Amino acid sequence: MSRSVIVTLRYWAAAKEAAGLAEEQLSAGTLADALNAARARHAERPSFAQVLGRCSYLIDGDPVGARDHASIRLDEGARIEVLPPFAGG
Amino acid sequence: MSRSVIVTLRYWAAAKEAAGLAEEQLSAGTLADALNAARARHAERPSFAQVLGRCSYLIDGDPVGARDHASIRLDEGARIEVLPPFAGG
Amino acid sequence: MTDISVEQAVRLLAIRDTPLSVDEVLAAIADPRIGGTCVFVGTVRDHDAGRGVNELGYDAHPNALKELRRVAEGVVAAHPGSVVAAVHRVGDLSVGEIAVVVGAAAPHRAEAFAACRQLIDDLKAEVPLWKHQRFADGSAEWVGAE
Amino acid sequence: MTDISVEQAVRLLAIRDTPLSVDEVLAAIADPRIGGTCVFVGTVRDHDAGRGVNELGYDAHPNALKELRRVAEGVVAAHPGSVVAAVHRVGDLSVGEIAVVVGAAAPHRAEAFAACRQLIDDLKAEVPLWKHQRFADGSAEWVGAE
Repeated sequence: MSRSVIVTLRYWAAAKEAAGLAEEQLSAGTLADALNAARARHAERPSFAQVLGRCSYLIDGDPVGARDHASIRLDEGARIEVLPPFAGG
Repeated sequence: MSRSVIVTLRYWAAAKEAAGLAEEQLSAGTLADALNAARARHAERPSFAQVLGRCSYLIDGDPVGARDHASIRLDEGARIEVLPPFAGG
Repeated sequence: MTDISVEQAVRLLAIRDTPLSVDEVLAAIADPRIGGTCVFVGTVRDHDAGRGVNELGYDAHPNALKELRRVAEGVVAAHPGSVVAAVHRVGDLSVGEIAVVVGAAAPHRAEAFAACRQLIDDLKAEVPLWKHQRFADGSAEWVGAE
Repeated sequence: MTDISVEQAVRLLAIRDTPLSVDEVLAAIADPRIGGTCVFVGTVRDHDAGRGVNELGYDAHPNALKELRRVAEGVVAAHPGSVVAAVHRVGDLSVGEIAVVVGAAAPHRAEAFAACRQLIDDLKAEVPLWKHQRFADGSAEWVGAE
Protein backbone atom coordinates (compact mmCIF):
# COMPACT_ATOMS: atom_id res chain seq x y z
CA MET A 1 0.00 0.00 0.00
CA SER A 2 1.40 3.39 -1.01
CA ARG A 3 1.97 5.82 1.86
CA SER A 4 -1.33 6.60 3.61
CA VAL A 5 -2.98 9.90 4.43
CA ILE A 6 -6.06 10.74 6.49
CA VAL A 7 -9.00 11.51 4.22
CA THR A 8 -12.67 12.27 4.79
CA LEU A 9 -15.50 10.39 3.11
CA ARG A 10 -18.75 12.34 2.75
CA TYR A 11 -21.79 10.20 1.87
CA TRP A 12 -24.97 11.51 0.15
CA ALA A 13 -28.58 10.21 -0.07
CA ALA A 14 -28.66 6.40 -0.46
CA ALA A 15 -24.92 6.14 0.38
CA LYS A 16 -25.45 8.05 3.64
CA GLU A 17 -28.35 5.74 4.50
CA ALA A 18 -26.33 2.61 3.64
CA ALA A 19 -23.34 3.82 5.67
CA GLY A 20 -25.54 4.89 8.57
CA LEU A 21 -23.57 8.16 8.79
CA ALA A 22 -22.88 11.28 6.72
CA GLU A 23 -19.14 11.51 7.14
CA GLU A 24 -16.16 9.55 8.39
CA GLN A 25 -12.36 9.71 8.32
CA LEU A 26 -10.00 6.91 7.42
CA SER A 27 -6.45 6.28 6.27
CA ALA A 28 -5.76 5.46 2.60
CA GLY A 29 -3.21 6.03 -0.16
CA THR A 30 -5.41 5.90 -3.27
CA LEU A 31 -9.11 6.29 -3.90
CA ALA A 32 -9.35 2.51 -4.30
CA ASP A 33 -7.74 2.03 -0.86
CA ALA A 34 -10.22 4.48 0.69
CA LEU A 35 -13.24 2.69 -0.77
CA ASN A 36 -11.91 -0.72 0.25
CA ALA A 37 -11.35 0.57 3.79
CA ALA A 38 -14.90 1.94 3.89
CA ARG A 39 -16.34 -1.36 2.64
CA ALA A 40 -14.40 -3.22 5.32
CA ARG A 41 -15.55 -0.81 8.01
CA HIS A 42 -19.22 -1.21 6.98
CA ALA A 43 -19.08 -4.91 6.12
CA GLU A 44 -21.98 -5.59 8.51
CA ARG A 45 -24.28 -3.28 6.52
CA PRO A 46 -25.46 -5.38 3.56
CA SER A 47 -26.46 -2.63 1.14
CA PHE A 48 -23.33 -0.47 1.60
CA ALA A 49 -21.06 -2.25 -0.90
CA GLN A 50 -23.94 -2.60 -3.33
CA VAL A 51 -24.75 1.14 -3.28
CA LEU A 52 -21.05 2.08 -3.37
CA GLY A 53 -20.74 0.10 -6.60
CA ARG A 54 -23.25 2.45 -8.27
CA CYS A 55 -21.79 5.75 -7.01
CA SER A 56 -19.74 8.46 -8.68
CA TYR A 57 -17.09 10.40 -6.74
CA LEU A 58 -15.76 13.92 -6.24
CA ILE A 59 -12.34 14.58 -4.70
CA ASP A 60 -12.18 18.09 -3.25
CA GLY A 61 -15.07 19.00 -5.54
CA ASP A 62 -13.61 17.60 -8.77
CA PRO A 63 -15.38 14.69 -10.46
CA VAL A 64 -13.32 11.48 -10.62
CA GLY A 65 -15.25 10.38 -13.70
CA ALA A 66 -14.00 7.19 -15.33
CA ARG A 67 -10.41 7.37 -14.08
CA ASP A 68 -9.05 4.18 -12.49
CA HIS A 69 -9.56 4.48 -8.71
CA ALA A 70 -6.31 2.67 -7.91
CA SER A 71 -4.33 5.22 -9.87
CA ILE A 72 -5.69 8.22 -7.96
CA ARG A 73 -3.29 9.16 -5.14
CA LEU A 74 -4.93 11.12 -2.34
CA ASP A 75 -3.56 14.24 -0.67
CA GLU A 76 -3.55 14.67 3.10
CA GLY A 77 -7.05 15.78 4.23
CA ALA A 78 -8.64 15.05 0.84
CA ARG A 79 -12.44 15.20 0.88
CA ILE A 80 -14.02 12.34 -1.04
CA GLU A 81 -17.75 12.72 -1.77
CA VAL A 82 -19.78 9.61 -2.55
CA LEU A 83 -22.72 10.36 -4.92
CA PRO A 84 -25.38 7.74 -5.75
CA PRO A 85 -26.93 7.87 -9.25
CA PHE A 86 -28.77 11.20 -9.71
CA ALA A 87 -32.56 11.10 -9.55
CA GLY A 88 -33.87 14.61 -10.04
CA GLY A 89 -37.02 15.76 -11.85
CA MET B 1 -72.20 21.10 -69.34
CA SER B 2 -74.25 18.64 -67.28
CA ARG B 3 -77.59 19.98 -66.08
CA SER B 4 -77.10 22.94 -63.77
CA VAL B 5 -78.43 23.64 -60.29
CA ILE B 6 -78.28 26.74 -58.11
CA VAL B 7 -75.60 26.34 -55.43
CA THR B 8 -74.17 28.59 -52.73
CA LEU B 9 -70.46 29.29 -52.30
CA ARG B 10 -69.38 30.28 -48.79
CA TYR B 11 -65.90 31.80 -48.57
CA TRP B 12 -63.70 31.82 -45.42
CA ALA B 13 -60.74 33.99 -44.30
CA ALA B 14 -58.37 34.72 -47.22
CA ALA B 15 -60.95 33.41 -49.75
CA LYS B 16 -63.59 35.78 -48.38
CA GLU B 17 -61.12 38.67 -48.63
CA ALA B 18 -60.10 37.72 -52.18
CA ALA B 19 -63.73 37.37 -53.29
CA GLY B 20 -64.74 40.59 -51.55
CA LEU B 21 -67.82 38.83 -50.11
CA ALA B 22 -68.71 35.97 -47.75
CA GLU B 23 -71.31 34.18 -49.84
CA GLU B 24 -72.73 34.07 -53.33
CA GLN B 25 -75.03 31.92 -55.45
CA LEU B 26 -74.39 30.65 -58.94
CA SER B 27 -75.47 27.96 -61.36
CA ALA B 28 -73.28 24.86 -61.91
CA GLY B 29 -73.45 21.11 -62.58
CA THR B 30 -70.25 19.90 -60.94
CA LEU B 31 -67.88 21.32 -58.37
CA ALA B 32 -65.43 22.13 -61.18
CA ASP B 33 -68.17 24.13 -63.00
CA ALA B 34 -68.94 26.05 -59.80
CA LEU B 35 -65.32 27.01 -59.22
CA ASN B 36 -64.85 28.01 -62.88
CA ALA B 37 -67.98 30.16 -62.68
CA ALA B 38 -66.68 31.81 -59.51
CA ARG B 39 -63.29 32.49 -61.10
CA ALA B 40 -65.02 34.02 -64.10
CA ARG B 41 -67.22 36.17 -61.89
CA HIS B 42 -64.22 37.49 -59.92
CA ALA B 43 -61.77 37.68 -62.79
CA GLU B 44 -61.07 41.35 -61.96
CA ARG B 45 -59.80 40.42 -58.49
CA PRO B 46 -56.21 39.26 -59.05
CA SER B 47 -55.69 37.17 -55.90
CA PHE B 48 -59.00 35.26 -56.11
CA ALA B 49 -57.90 32.50 -58.51
CA GLN B 50 -54.55 32.24 -56.75
CA VAL B 51 -56.15 31.72 -53.29
CA LEU B 52 -58.80 29.38 -54.71
CA GLY B 53 -56.00 27.16 -56.01
CA ARG B 54 -54.81 26.60 -52.44
CA CYS B 55 -58.22 25.93 -50.86
CA SER B 56 -59.94 22.76 -49.68
CA TYR B 57 -63.71 22.34 -49.98
CA LEU B 58 -66.72 21.08 -48.03
CA ILE B 59 -70.02 20.25 -49.74
CA ASP B 60 -72.88 20.39 -47.26
CA GLY B 61 -70.31 19.89 -44.50
CA ASP B 62 -68.50 16.91 -46.02
CA PRO B 63 -64.87 17.31 -47.07
CA VAL B 64 -64.25 16.91 -50.79
CA GLY B 65 -60.68 15.81 -50.12
CA ALA B 66 -58.73 14.68 -53.17
CA ARG B 67 -61.71 13.66 -55.32
CA ASP B 68 -61.70 15.02 -58.89
CA HIS B 69 -63.80 18.23 -58.88
CA ALA B 70 -65.22 17.57 -62.35
CA SER B 71 -66.62 14.23 -61.23
CA ILE B 72 -68.56 15.71 -58.27
CA ARG B 73 -72.17 16.39 -59.37
CA LEU B 74 -73.90 19.00 -57.21
CA ASP B 75 -77.42 18.76 -55.76
CA GLU B 76 -79.89 21.64 -55.94
CA GLY B 77 -79.08 24.15 -53.18
CA ALA B 78 -75.73 22.51 -52.34
CA ARG B 79 -73.60 24.58 -49.97
CA ILE B 80 -69.94 24.67 -51.05
CA GLU B 81 -67.52 26.03 -48.43
CA VAL B 82 -64.16 27.34 -49.59
CA LEU B 83 -61.42 26.87 -46.93
CA PRO B 84 -57.92 28.35 -47.34
CA PRO B 85 -55.00 26.39 -45.82
CA PHE B 86 -55.45 26.16 -42.04
CA ALA B 87 -53.22 28.37 -39.87
CA GLY B 88 -54.08 27.78 -36.23
CA GLY B 89 -51.77 27.76 -33.22
CA MET C 1 -51.96 3.09 -15.48
CA THR C 2 -55.60 2.03 -15.28
CA ASP C 3 -57.32 2.29 -18.61
CA ILE C 4 -58.97 5.65 -19.26
CA SER C 5 -61.57 5.78 -22.01
CA VAL C 6 -60.73 8.09 -24.91
CA GLU C 7 -63.53 10.45 -23.88
CA GLN C 8 -62.30 10.68 -20.28
CA ALA C 9 -58.75 11.28 -21.45
CA VAL C 10 -59.77 14.43 -23.32
CA ARG C 11 -60.22 16.71 -20.34
CA LEU C 12 -60.81 20.17 -21.84
CA LEU C 13 -61.30 21.53 -25.37
CA ALA C 14 -62.33 25.12 -26.07
CA ILE C 15 -62.23 27.78 -28.75
CA ARG C 16 -63.06 31.19 -27.34
CA ASP C 17 -62.55 34.90 -27.84
CA THR C 18 -61.48 35.69 -24.27
CA PRO C 19 -57.87 35.58 -22.92
CA LEU C 20 -56.48 32.07 -22.35
CA SER C 21 -54.86 30.72 -19.17
CA VAL C 22 -52.14 28.10 -18.87
CA ASP C 23 -53.35 27.32 -15.35
CA GLU C 24 -56.72 26.27 -16.73
CA VAL C 25 -55.08 23.68 -18.97
CA LEU C 26 -52.76 22.49 -16.17
CA ALA C 27 -55.71 22.08 -13.80
CA ALA C 28 -57.68 20.19 -16.44
CA ILE C 29 -55.00 17.54 -16.92
CA ALA C 30 -53.83 17.28 -13.30
CA ASP C 31 -54.11 13.66 -12.10
CA PRO C 32 -52.46 11.79 -9.19
CA ARG C 33 -51.41 9.00 -11.56
CA ILE C 34 -49.54 11.57 -13.66
CA GLY C 35 -45.81 12.15 -13.33
CA GLY C 36 -45.08 14.27 -16.39
CA THR C 37 -47.03 17.15 -17.89
CA CYS C 38 -45.97 18.91 -21.08
CA VAL C 39 -47.61 22.18 -22.10
CA PHE C 40 -47.12 24.16 -25.30
CA VAL C 41 -48.10 27.82 -25.41
CA GLY C 42 -48.30 29.70 -28.71
CA THR C 43 -48.01 33.44 -28.39
CA VAL C 44 -48.16 36.36 -30.83
CA ARG C 45 -44.65 37.30 -31.94
CA ASP C 46 -43.60 40.88 -32.68
CA HIS C 47 -42.19 39.93 -36.12
CA ASP C 48 -42.56 37.38 -38.87
CA ALA C 49 -40.04 36.81 -41.62
CA GLY C 50 -38.36 40.07 -40.75
CA ARG C 51 -41.55 42.18 -40.80
CA GLY C 52 -42.78 43.86 -37.60
CA VAL C 53 -46.17 42.52 -36.48
CA ASN C 54 -48.63 44.68 -34.54
CA GLU C 55 -51.58 42.39 -34.13
CA LEU C 56 -53.01 39.00 -35.07
CA GLY C 57 -56.62 38.07 -35.80
CA TYR C 58 -57.87 34.48 -35.63
CA ASP C 59 -61.02 33.18 -37.37
CA ALA C 60 -62.54 29.75 -36.74
CA HIS C 61 -64.79 27.66 -38.94
CA PRO C 62 -67.94 26.35 -37.15
CA ASN C 63 -66.47 22.83 -37.44
CA ALA C 64 -63.33 23.86 -35.57
CA LEU C 65 -64.30 22.47 -32.14
CA LYS C 66 -65.55 19.21 -33.66
CA GLU C 67 -62.26 18.82 -35.56
CA LEU C 68 -60.27 19.68 -32.43
CA ARG C 69 -62.07 16.88 -30.58
CA ARG C 70 -61.27 14.43 -33.37
CA VAL C 71 -57.59 15.48 -33.21
CA ALA C 72 -57.49 15.21 -29.40
CA GLU C 73 -59.08 11.74 -29.44
CA GLY C 74 -56.52 10.70 -32.04
CA VAL C 75 -53.71 11.80 -29.73
CA VAL C 76 -54.96 9.88 -26.67
CA ALA C 77 -55.56 6.81 -28.84
CA ALA C 78 -51.96 7.03 -30.05
CA HIS C 79 -50.65 7.58 -26.51
CA PRO C 80 -52.59 5.30 -24.14
CA GLY C 81 -52.52 6.56 -20.58
CA SER C 82 -52.14 10.21 -21.59
CA VAL C 83 -54.69 12.90 -20.80
CA VAL C 84 -54.94 16.04 -22.94
CA ALA C 85 -56.42 19.51 -23.13
CA ALA C 86 -56.38 22.24 -25.79
CA VAL C 87 -57.75 25.77 -25.86
CA HIS C 88 -57.50 28.12 -28.85
CA ARG C 89 -58.19 31.84 -29.06
CA VAL C 90 -60.23 33.62 -31.75
CA GLY C 91 -60.59 37.36 -32.27
CA ASP C 92 -57.88 40.04 -32.21
CA LEU C 93 -54.68 39.49 -30.21
CA SER C 94 -51.80 41.88 -29.51
CA VAL C 95 -48.11 40.92 -29.33
CA GLY C 96 -47.37 38.56 -26.44
CA GLU C 97 -50.93 37.38 -26.03
CA ILE C 98 -51.62 33.65 -25.89
CA ALA C 99 -53.18 32.19 -29.07
CA VAL C 100 -53.17 28.52 -28.07
CA VAL C 101 -52.41 26.34 -25.06
CA VAL C 102 -52.22 22.57 -25.46
CA GLY C 103 -51.26 20.19 -22.69
CA ALA C 104 -50.66 16.47 -22.29
CA ALA C 105 -49.94 14.56 -19.12
CA ALA C 106 -48.78 10.98 -18.76
CA PRO C 107 -47.06 8.72 -16.25
CA HIS C 108 -43.66 9.56 -17.81
CA ARG C 109 -42.21 12.52 -19.68
CA ALA C 110 -41.53 10.76 -22.98
CA GLU C 111 -45.26 10.14 -23.55
CA ALA C 112 -46.17 13.61 -22.26
CA PHE C 113 -43.81 15.28 -24.76
CA ALA C 114 -44.88 13.05 -27.65
CA ALA C 115 -48.60 13.53 -27.02
CA CYS C 116 -48.23 17.29 -26.57
CA ARG C 117 -46.23 17.64 -29.77
CA GLN C 118 -48.73 15.58 -31.78
CA LEU C 119 -51.60 17.62 -30.36
CA ILE C 120 -50.20 20.98 -31.52
CA ASP C 121 -48.98 19.55 -34.84
CA ASP C 122 -52.34 17.95 -35.67
CA LEU C 123 -54.24 21.02 -34.46
CA LYS C 124 -52.27 23.17 -36.89
CA ALA C 125 -52.75 20.73 -39.74
CA GLU C 126 -56.35 19.67 -39.27
CA VAL C 127 -58.39 22.27 -37.35
CA PRO C 128 -60.01 24.94 -39.59
CA LEU C 129 -58.54 28.06 -38.02
CA TRP C 130 -57.01 31.03 -39.84
CA LYS C 131 -54.49 33.68 -38.80
CA HIS C 132 -54.62 37.25 -40.13
CA GLN C 133 -51.35 39.11 -39.52
CA ARG C 134 -51.38 42.91 -39.30
CA PHE C 135 -47.92 44.39 -39.89
CA ALA C 136 -46.35 47.53 -38.44
CA ASP C 137 -46.18 49.03 -41.96
CA GLY C 138 -49.98 48.93 -42.19
CA SER C 139 -50.16 45.96 -44.56
CA ALA C 140 -51.82 42.67 -43.59
CA GLU C 141 -52.05 39.09 -44.84
CA TRP C 142 -53.71 35.78 -44.14
CA VAL C 143 -50.96 33.39 -43.10
CA GLY C 144 -50.48 30.44 -45.45
CA ALA C 145 -52.81 31.70 -48.14
CA GLU C 146 -50.21 33.45 -50.29
CA MET D 1 -33.80 36.42 -33.91
CA THR D 2 -31.18 38.84 -32.64
CA ASP D 3 -28.35 37.08 -30.87
CA ILE D 4 -28.86 36.61 -27.16
CA SER D 5 -25.78 35.80 -25.13
CA VAL D 6 -25.83 32.43 -23.38
CA GLU D 7 -26.07 34.16 -20.00
CA GLN D 8 -29.06 36.29 -21.06
CA ALA D 9 -30.80 33.26 -22.51
CA VAL D 10 -30.80 31.50 -19.14
CA ARG D 11 -33.55 33.52 -17.49
CA LEU D 12 -34.22 31.74 -14.19
CA LEU D 13 -32.59 28.86 -12.30
CA ALA D 14 -33.53 27.91 -8.76
CA ILE D 15 -33.46 25.02 -6.31
CA ARG D 16 -35.67 25.72 -3.33
CA ASP D 17 -37.71 24.05 -0.63
CA THR D 18 -40.89 26.07 -1.14
CA PRO D 19 -43.76 25.20 -3.56
CA LEU D 20 -42.98 25.82 -7.25
CA SER D 21 -45.09 27.82 -9.72
CA VAL D 22 -45.45 27.24 -13.45
CA ASP D 23 -46.38 30.90 -13.86
CA GLU D 24 -42.99 31.94 -12.50
CA VAL D 25 -41.24 29.95 -15.22
CA LEU D 26 -43.61 31.22 -17.94
CA ALA D 27 -43.03 34.82 -16.86
CA ALA D 28 -39.26 34.30 -16.79
CA ILE D 29 -39.12 33.15 -20.43
CA ALA D 30 -41.81 35.45 -21.86
CA ASP D 31 -40.38 37.52 -24.73
CA PRO D 32 -42.05 39.42 -27.61
CA ARG D 33 -39.73 37.68 -30.10
CA ILE D 34 -41.02 34.32 -28.87
CA GLY D 35 -43.72 32.36 -30.65
CA GLY D 36 -43.51 28.98 -28.96
CA THR D 37 -43.06 28.10 -25.30
CA CYS D 38 -42.75 24.54 -24.07
CA VAL D 39 -42.97 23.76 -20.36
CA PHE D 40 -42.46 20.44 -18.62
CA VAL D 41 -43.83 19.92 -15.12
CA GLY D 42 -42.80 16.91 -13.03
CA THR D 43 -45.22 16.02 -10.28
CA VAL D 44 -45.27 13.40 -7.52
CA ARG D 45 -47.22 10.35 -8.69
CA ASP D 46 -49.36 8.26 -6.38
CA HIS D 47 -47.63 5.00 -7.45
CA ASP D 48 -44.37 3.70 -8.86
CA ALA D 49 -43.95 0.28 -10.41
CA GLY D 50 -47.25 -0.81 -8.93
CA ARG D 51 -46.49 0.35 -5.39
CA GLY D 52 -48.58 3.12 -3.76
CA VAL D 53 -46.50 6.22 -3.01
CA ASN D 54 -47.36 8.54 -0.11
CA GLU D 55 -44.61 11.10 -0.23
CA LEU D 56 -41.36 12.01 -1.95
CA GLY D 57 -38.27 13.66 -0.45
CA TYR D 58 -35.65 15.42 -2.57
CA ASP D 59 -32.05 16.08 -1.51
CA ALA D 60 -29.65 18.33 -3.43
CA HIS D 61 -25.85 18.36 -3.43
CA PRO D 62 -24.33 21.85 -2.89
CA ASN D 63 -23.10 21.73 -6.50
CA ALA D 64 -26.63 21.23 -7.82
CA LEU D 65 -27.32 24.85 -8.84
CA LYS D 66 -23.88 25.17 -10.47
CA GLU D 67 -24.51 21.99 -12.44
CA LEU D 68 -28.01 23.14 -13.37
CA ARG D 69 -26.50 26.34 -14.81
CA ARG D 70 -23.96 24.33 -16.82
CA VAL D 71 -26.83 22.18 -18.17
CA ALA D 72 -29.00 25.22 -19.00
CA GLU D 73 -26.13 26.96 -20.80
CA GLY D 74 -25.53 23.77 -22.77
CA VAL D 75 -29.16 23.78 -23.89
CA VAL D 76 -29.17 27.40 -25.11
CA ALA D 77 -25.85 26.82 -26.87
CA ALA D 78 -27.40 23.82 -28.65
CA HIS D 79 -30.56 25.78 -29.51
CA PRO D 80 -29.56 29.32 -30.50
CA GLY D 81 -32.41 31.79 -30.08
CA SER D 82 -34.04 29.81 -27.27
CA VAL D 83 -34.46 31.12 -23.72
CA VAL D 84 -34.78 28.74 -20.78
CA ALA D 85 -35.70 28.49 -17.12
CA ALA D 86 -35.63 25.63 -14.60
CA VAL D 87 -36.72 25.39 -10.99
CA HIS D 88 -36.40 22.27 -8.83
CA ARG D 89 -37.90 21.50 -5.44
CA VAL D 90 -36.08 20.01 -2.43
CA GLY D 91 -37.61 18.82 0.82
CA ASP D 92 -40.72 16.67 1.35
CA LEU D 93 -43.50 16.64 -1.27
CA SER D 94 -46.94 15.00 -1.19
CA VAL D 95 -48.69 13.38 -4.15
CA GLY D 96 -49.55 15.88 -6.87
CA GLU D 97 -47.02 18.49 -5.76
CA ILE D 98 -44.65 19.94 -8.35
CA ALA D 99 -41.06 18.65 -8.12
CA VAL D 100 -39.65 20.40 -11.18
CA VAL D 101 -40.66 22.94 -13.81
CA VAL D 102 -38.47 23.50 -16.85
CA GLY D 103 -39.37 25.80 -19.69
CA ALA D 104 -37.93 26.77 -23.07
CA ALA D 105 -39.19 29.41 -25.46
CA ALA D 106 -38.12 30.00 -29.04
CA PRO D 107 -39.39 31.63 -32.22
CA HIS D 108 -40.93 28.31 -33.34
CA ARG D 109 -42.31 25.26 -31.58
CA ALA D 110 -39.78 22.73 -32.88
CA GLU D 111 -36.93 24.49 -31.09
CA ALA D 112 -39.05 25.10 -28.00
CA PHE D 113 -39.88 21.37 -27.71
CA ALA D 114 -36.31 20.26 -28.42
CA ALA D 115 -34.75 22.67 -25.93
CA CYS D 116 -37.29 21.84 -23.23
CA ARG D 117 -36.78 18.10 -23.69
CA GLN D 118 -32.98 18.42 -23.54
CA LEU D 119 -33.24 20.57 -20.43
CA ILE D 120 -35.24 18.01 -18.43
CA ASP D 121 -33.20 15.07 -19.80
CA ASP D 122 -29.85 16.68 -18.97
CA LEU D 123 -31.12 17.88 -15.58
CA LYS D 124 -32.04 14.31 -14.68
CA ALA D 125 -28.73 12.94 -15.93
CA GLU D 126 -26.28 15.58 -14.72
CA VAL D 127 -27.63 17.54 -11.73
CA PRO D 128 -26.82 15.94 -8.32
CA LEU D 129 -30.34 15.57 -6.94
CA TRP D 130 -31.81 12.49 -5.23
CA LYS D 131 -35.35 11.24 -4.76
CA HIS D 132 -36.45 9.33 -1.66
CA GLN D 133 -39.78 7.52 -2.20
CA ARG D 134 -41.95 6.72 0.78
CA PHE D 135 -44.47 3.98 0.02
CA ALA D 136 -47.98 3.43 1.37
CA ASP D 137 -46.81 0.15 2.97
CA GLY D 138 -44.38 2.06 5.18
CA SER D 139 -41.24 1.07 3.26
CA ALA D 140 -39.03 3.64 1.49
CA GLU D 141 -36.20 3.69 -1.03
CA TRP D 142 -33.82 6.03 -2.79
CA VAL D 143 -34.76 5.98 -6.46
CA GLY D 144 -32.07 4.63 -8.76
CA ALA D 145 -29.77 3.41 -6.00
CA GLU D 146 -30.99 -0.18 -5.85
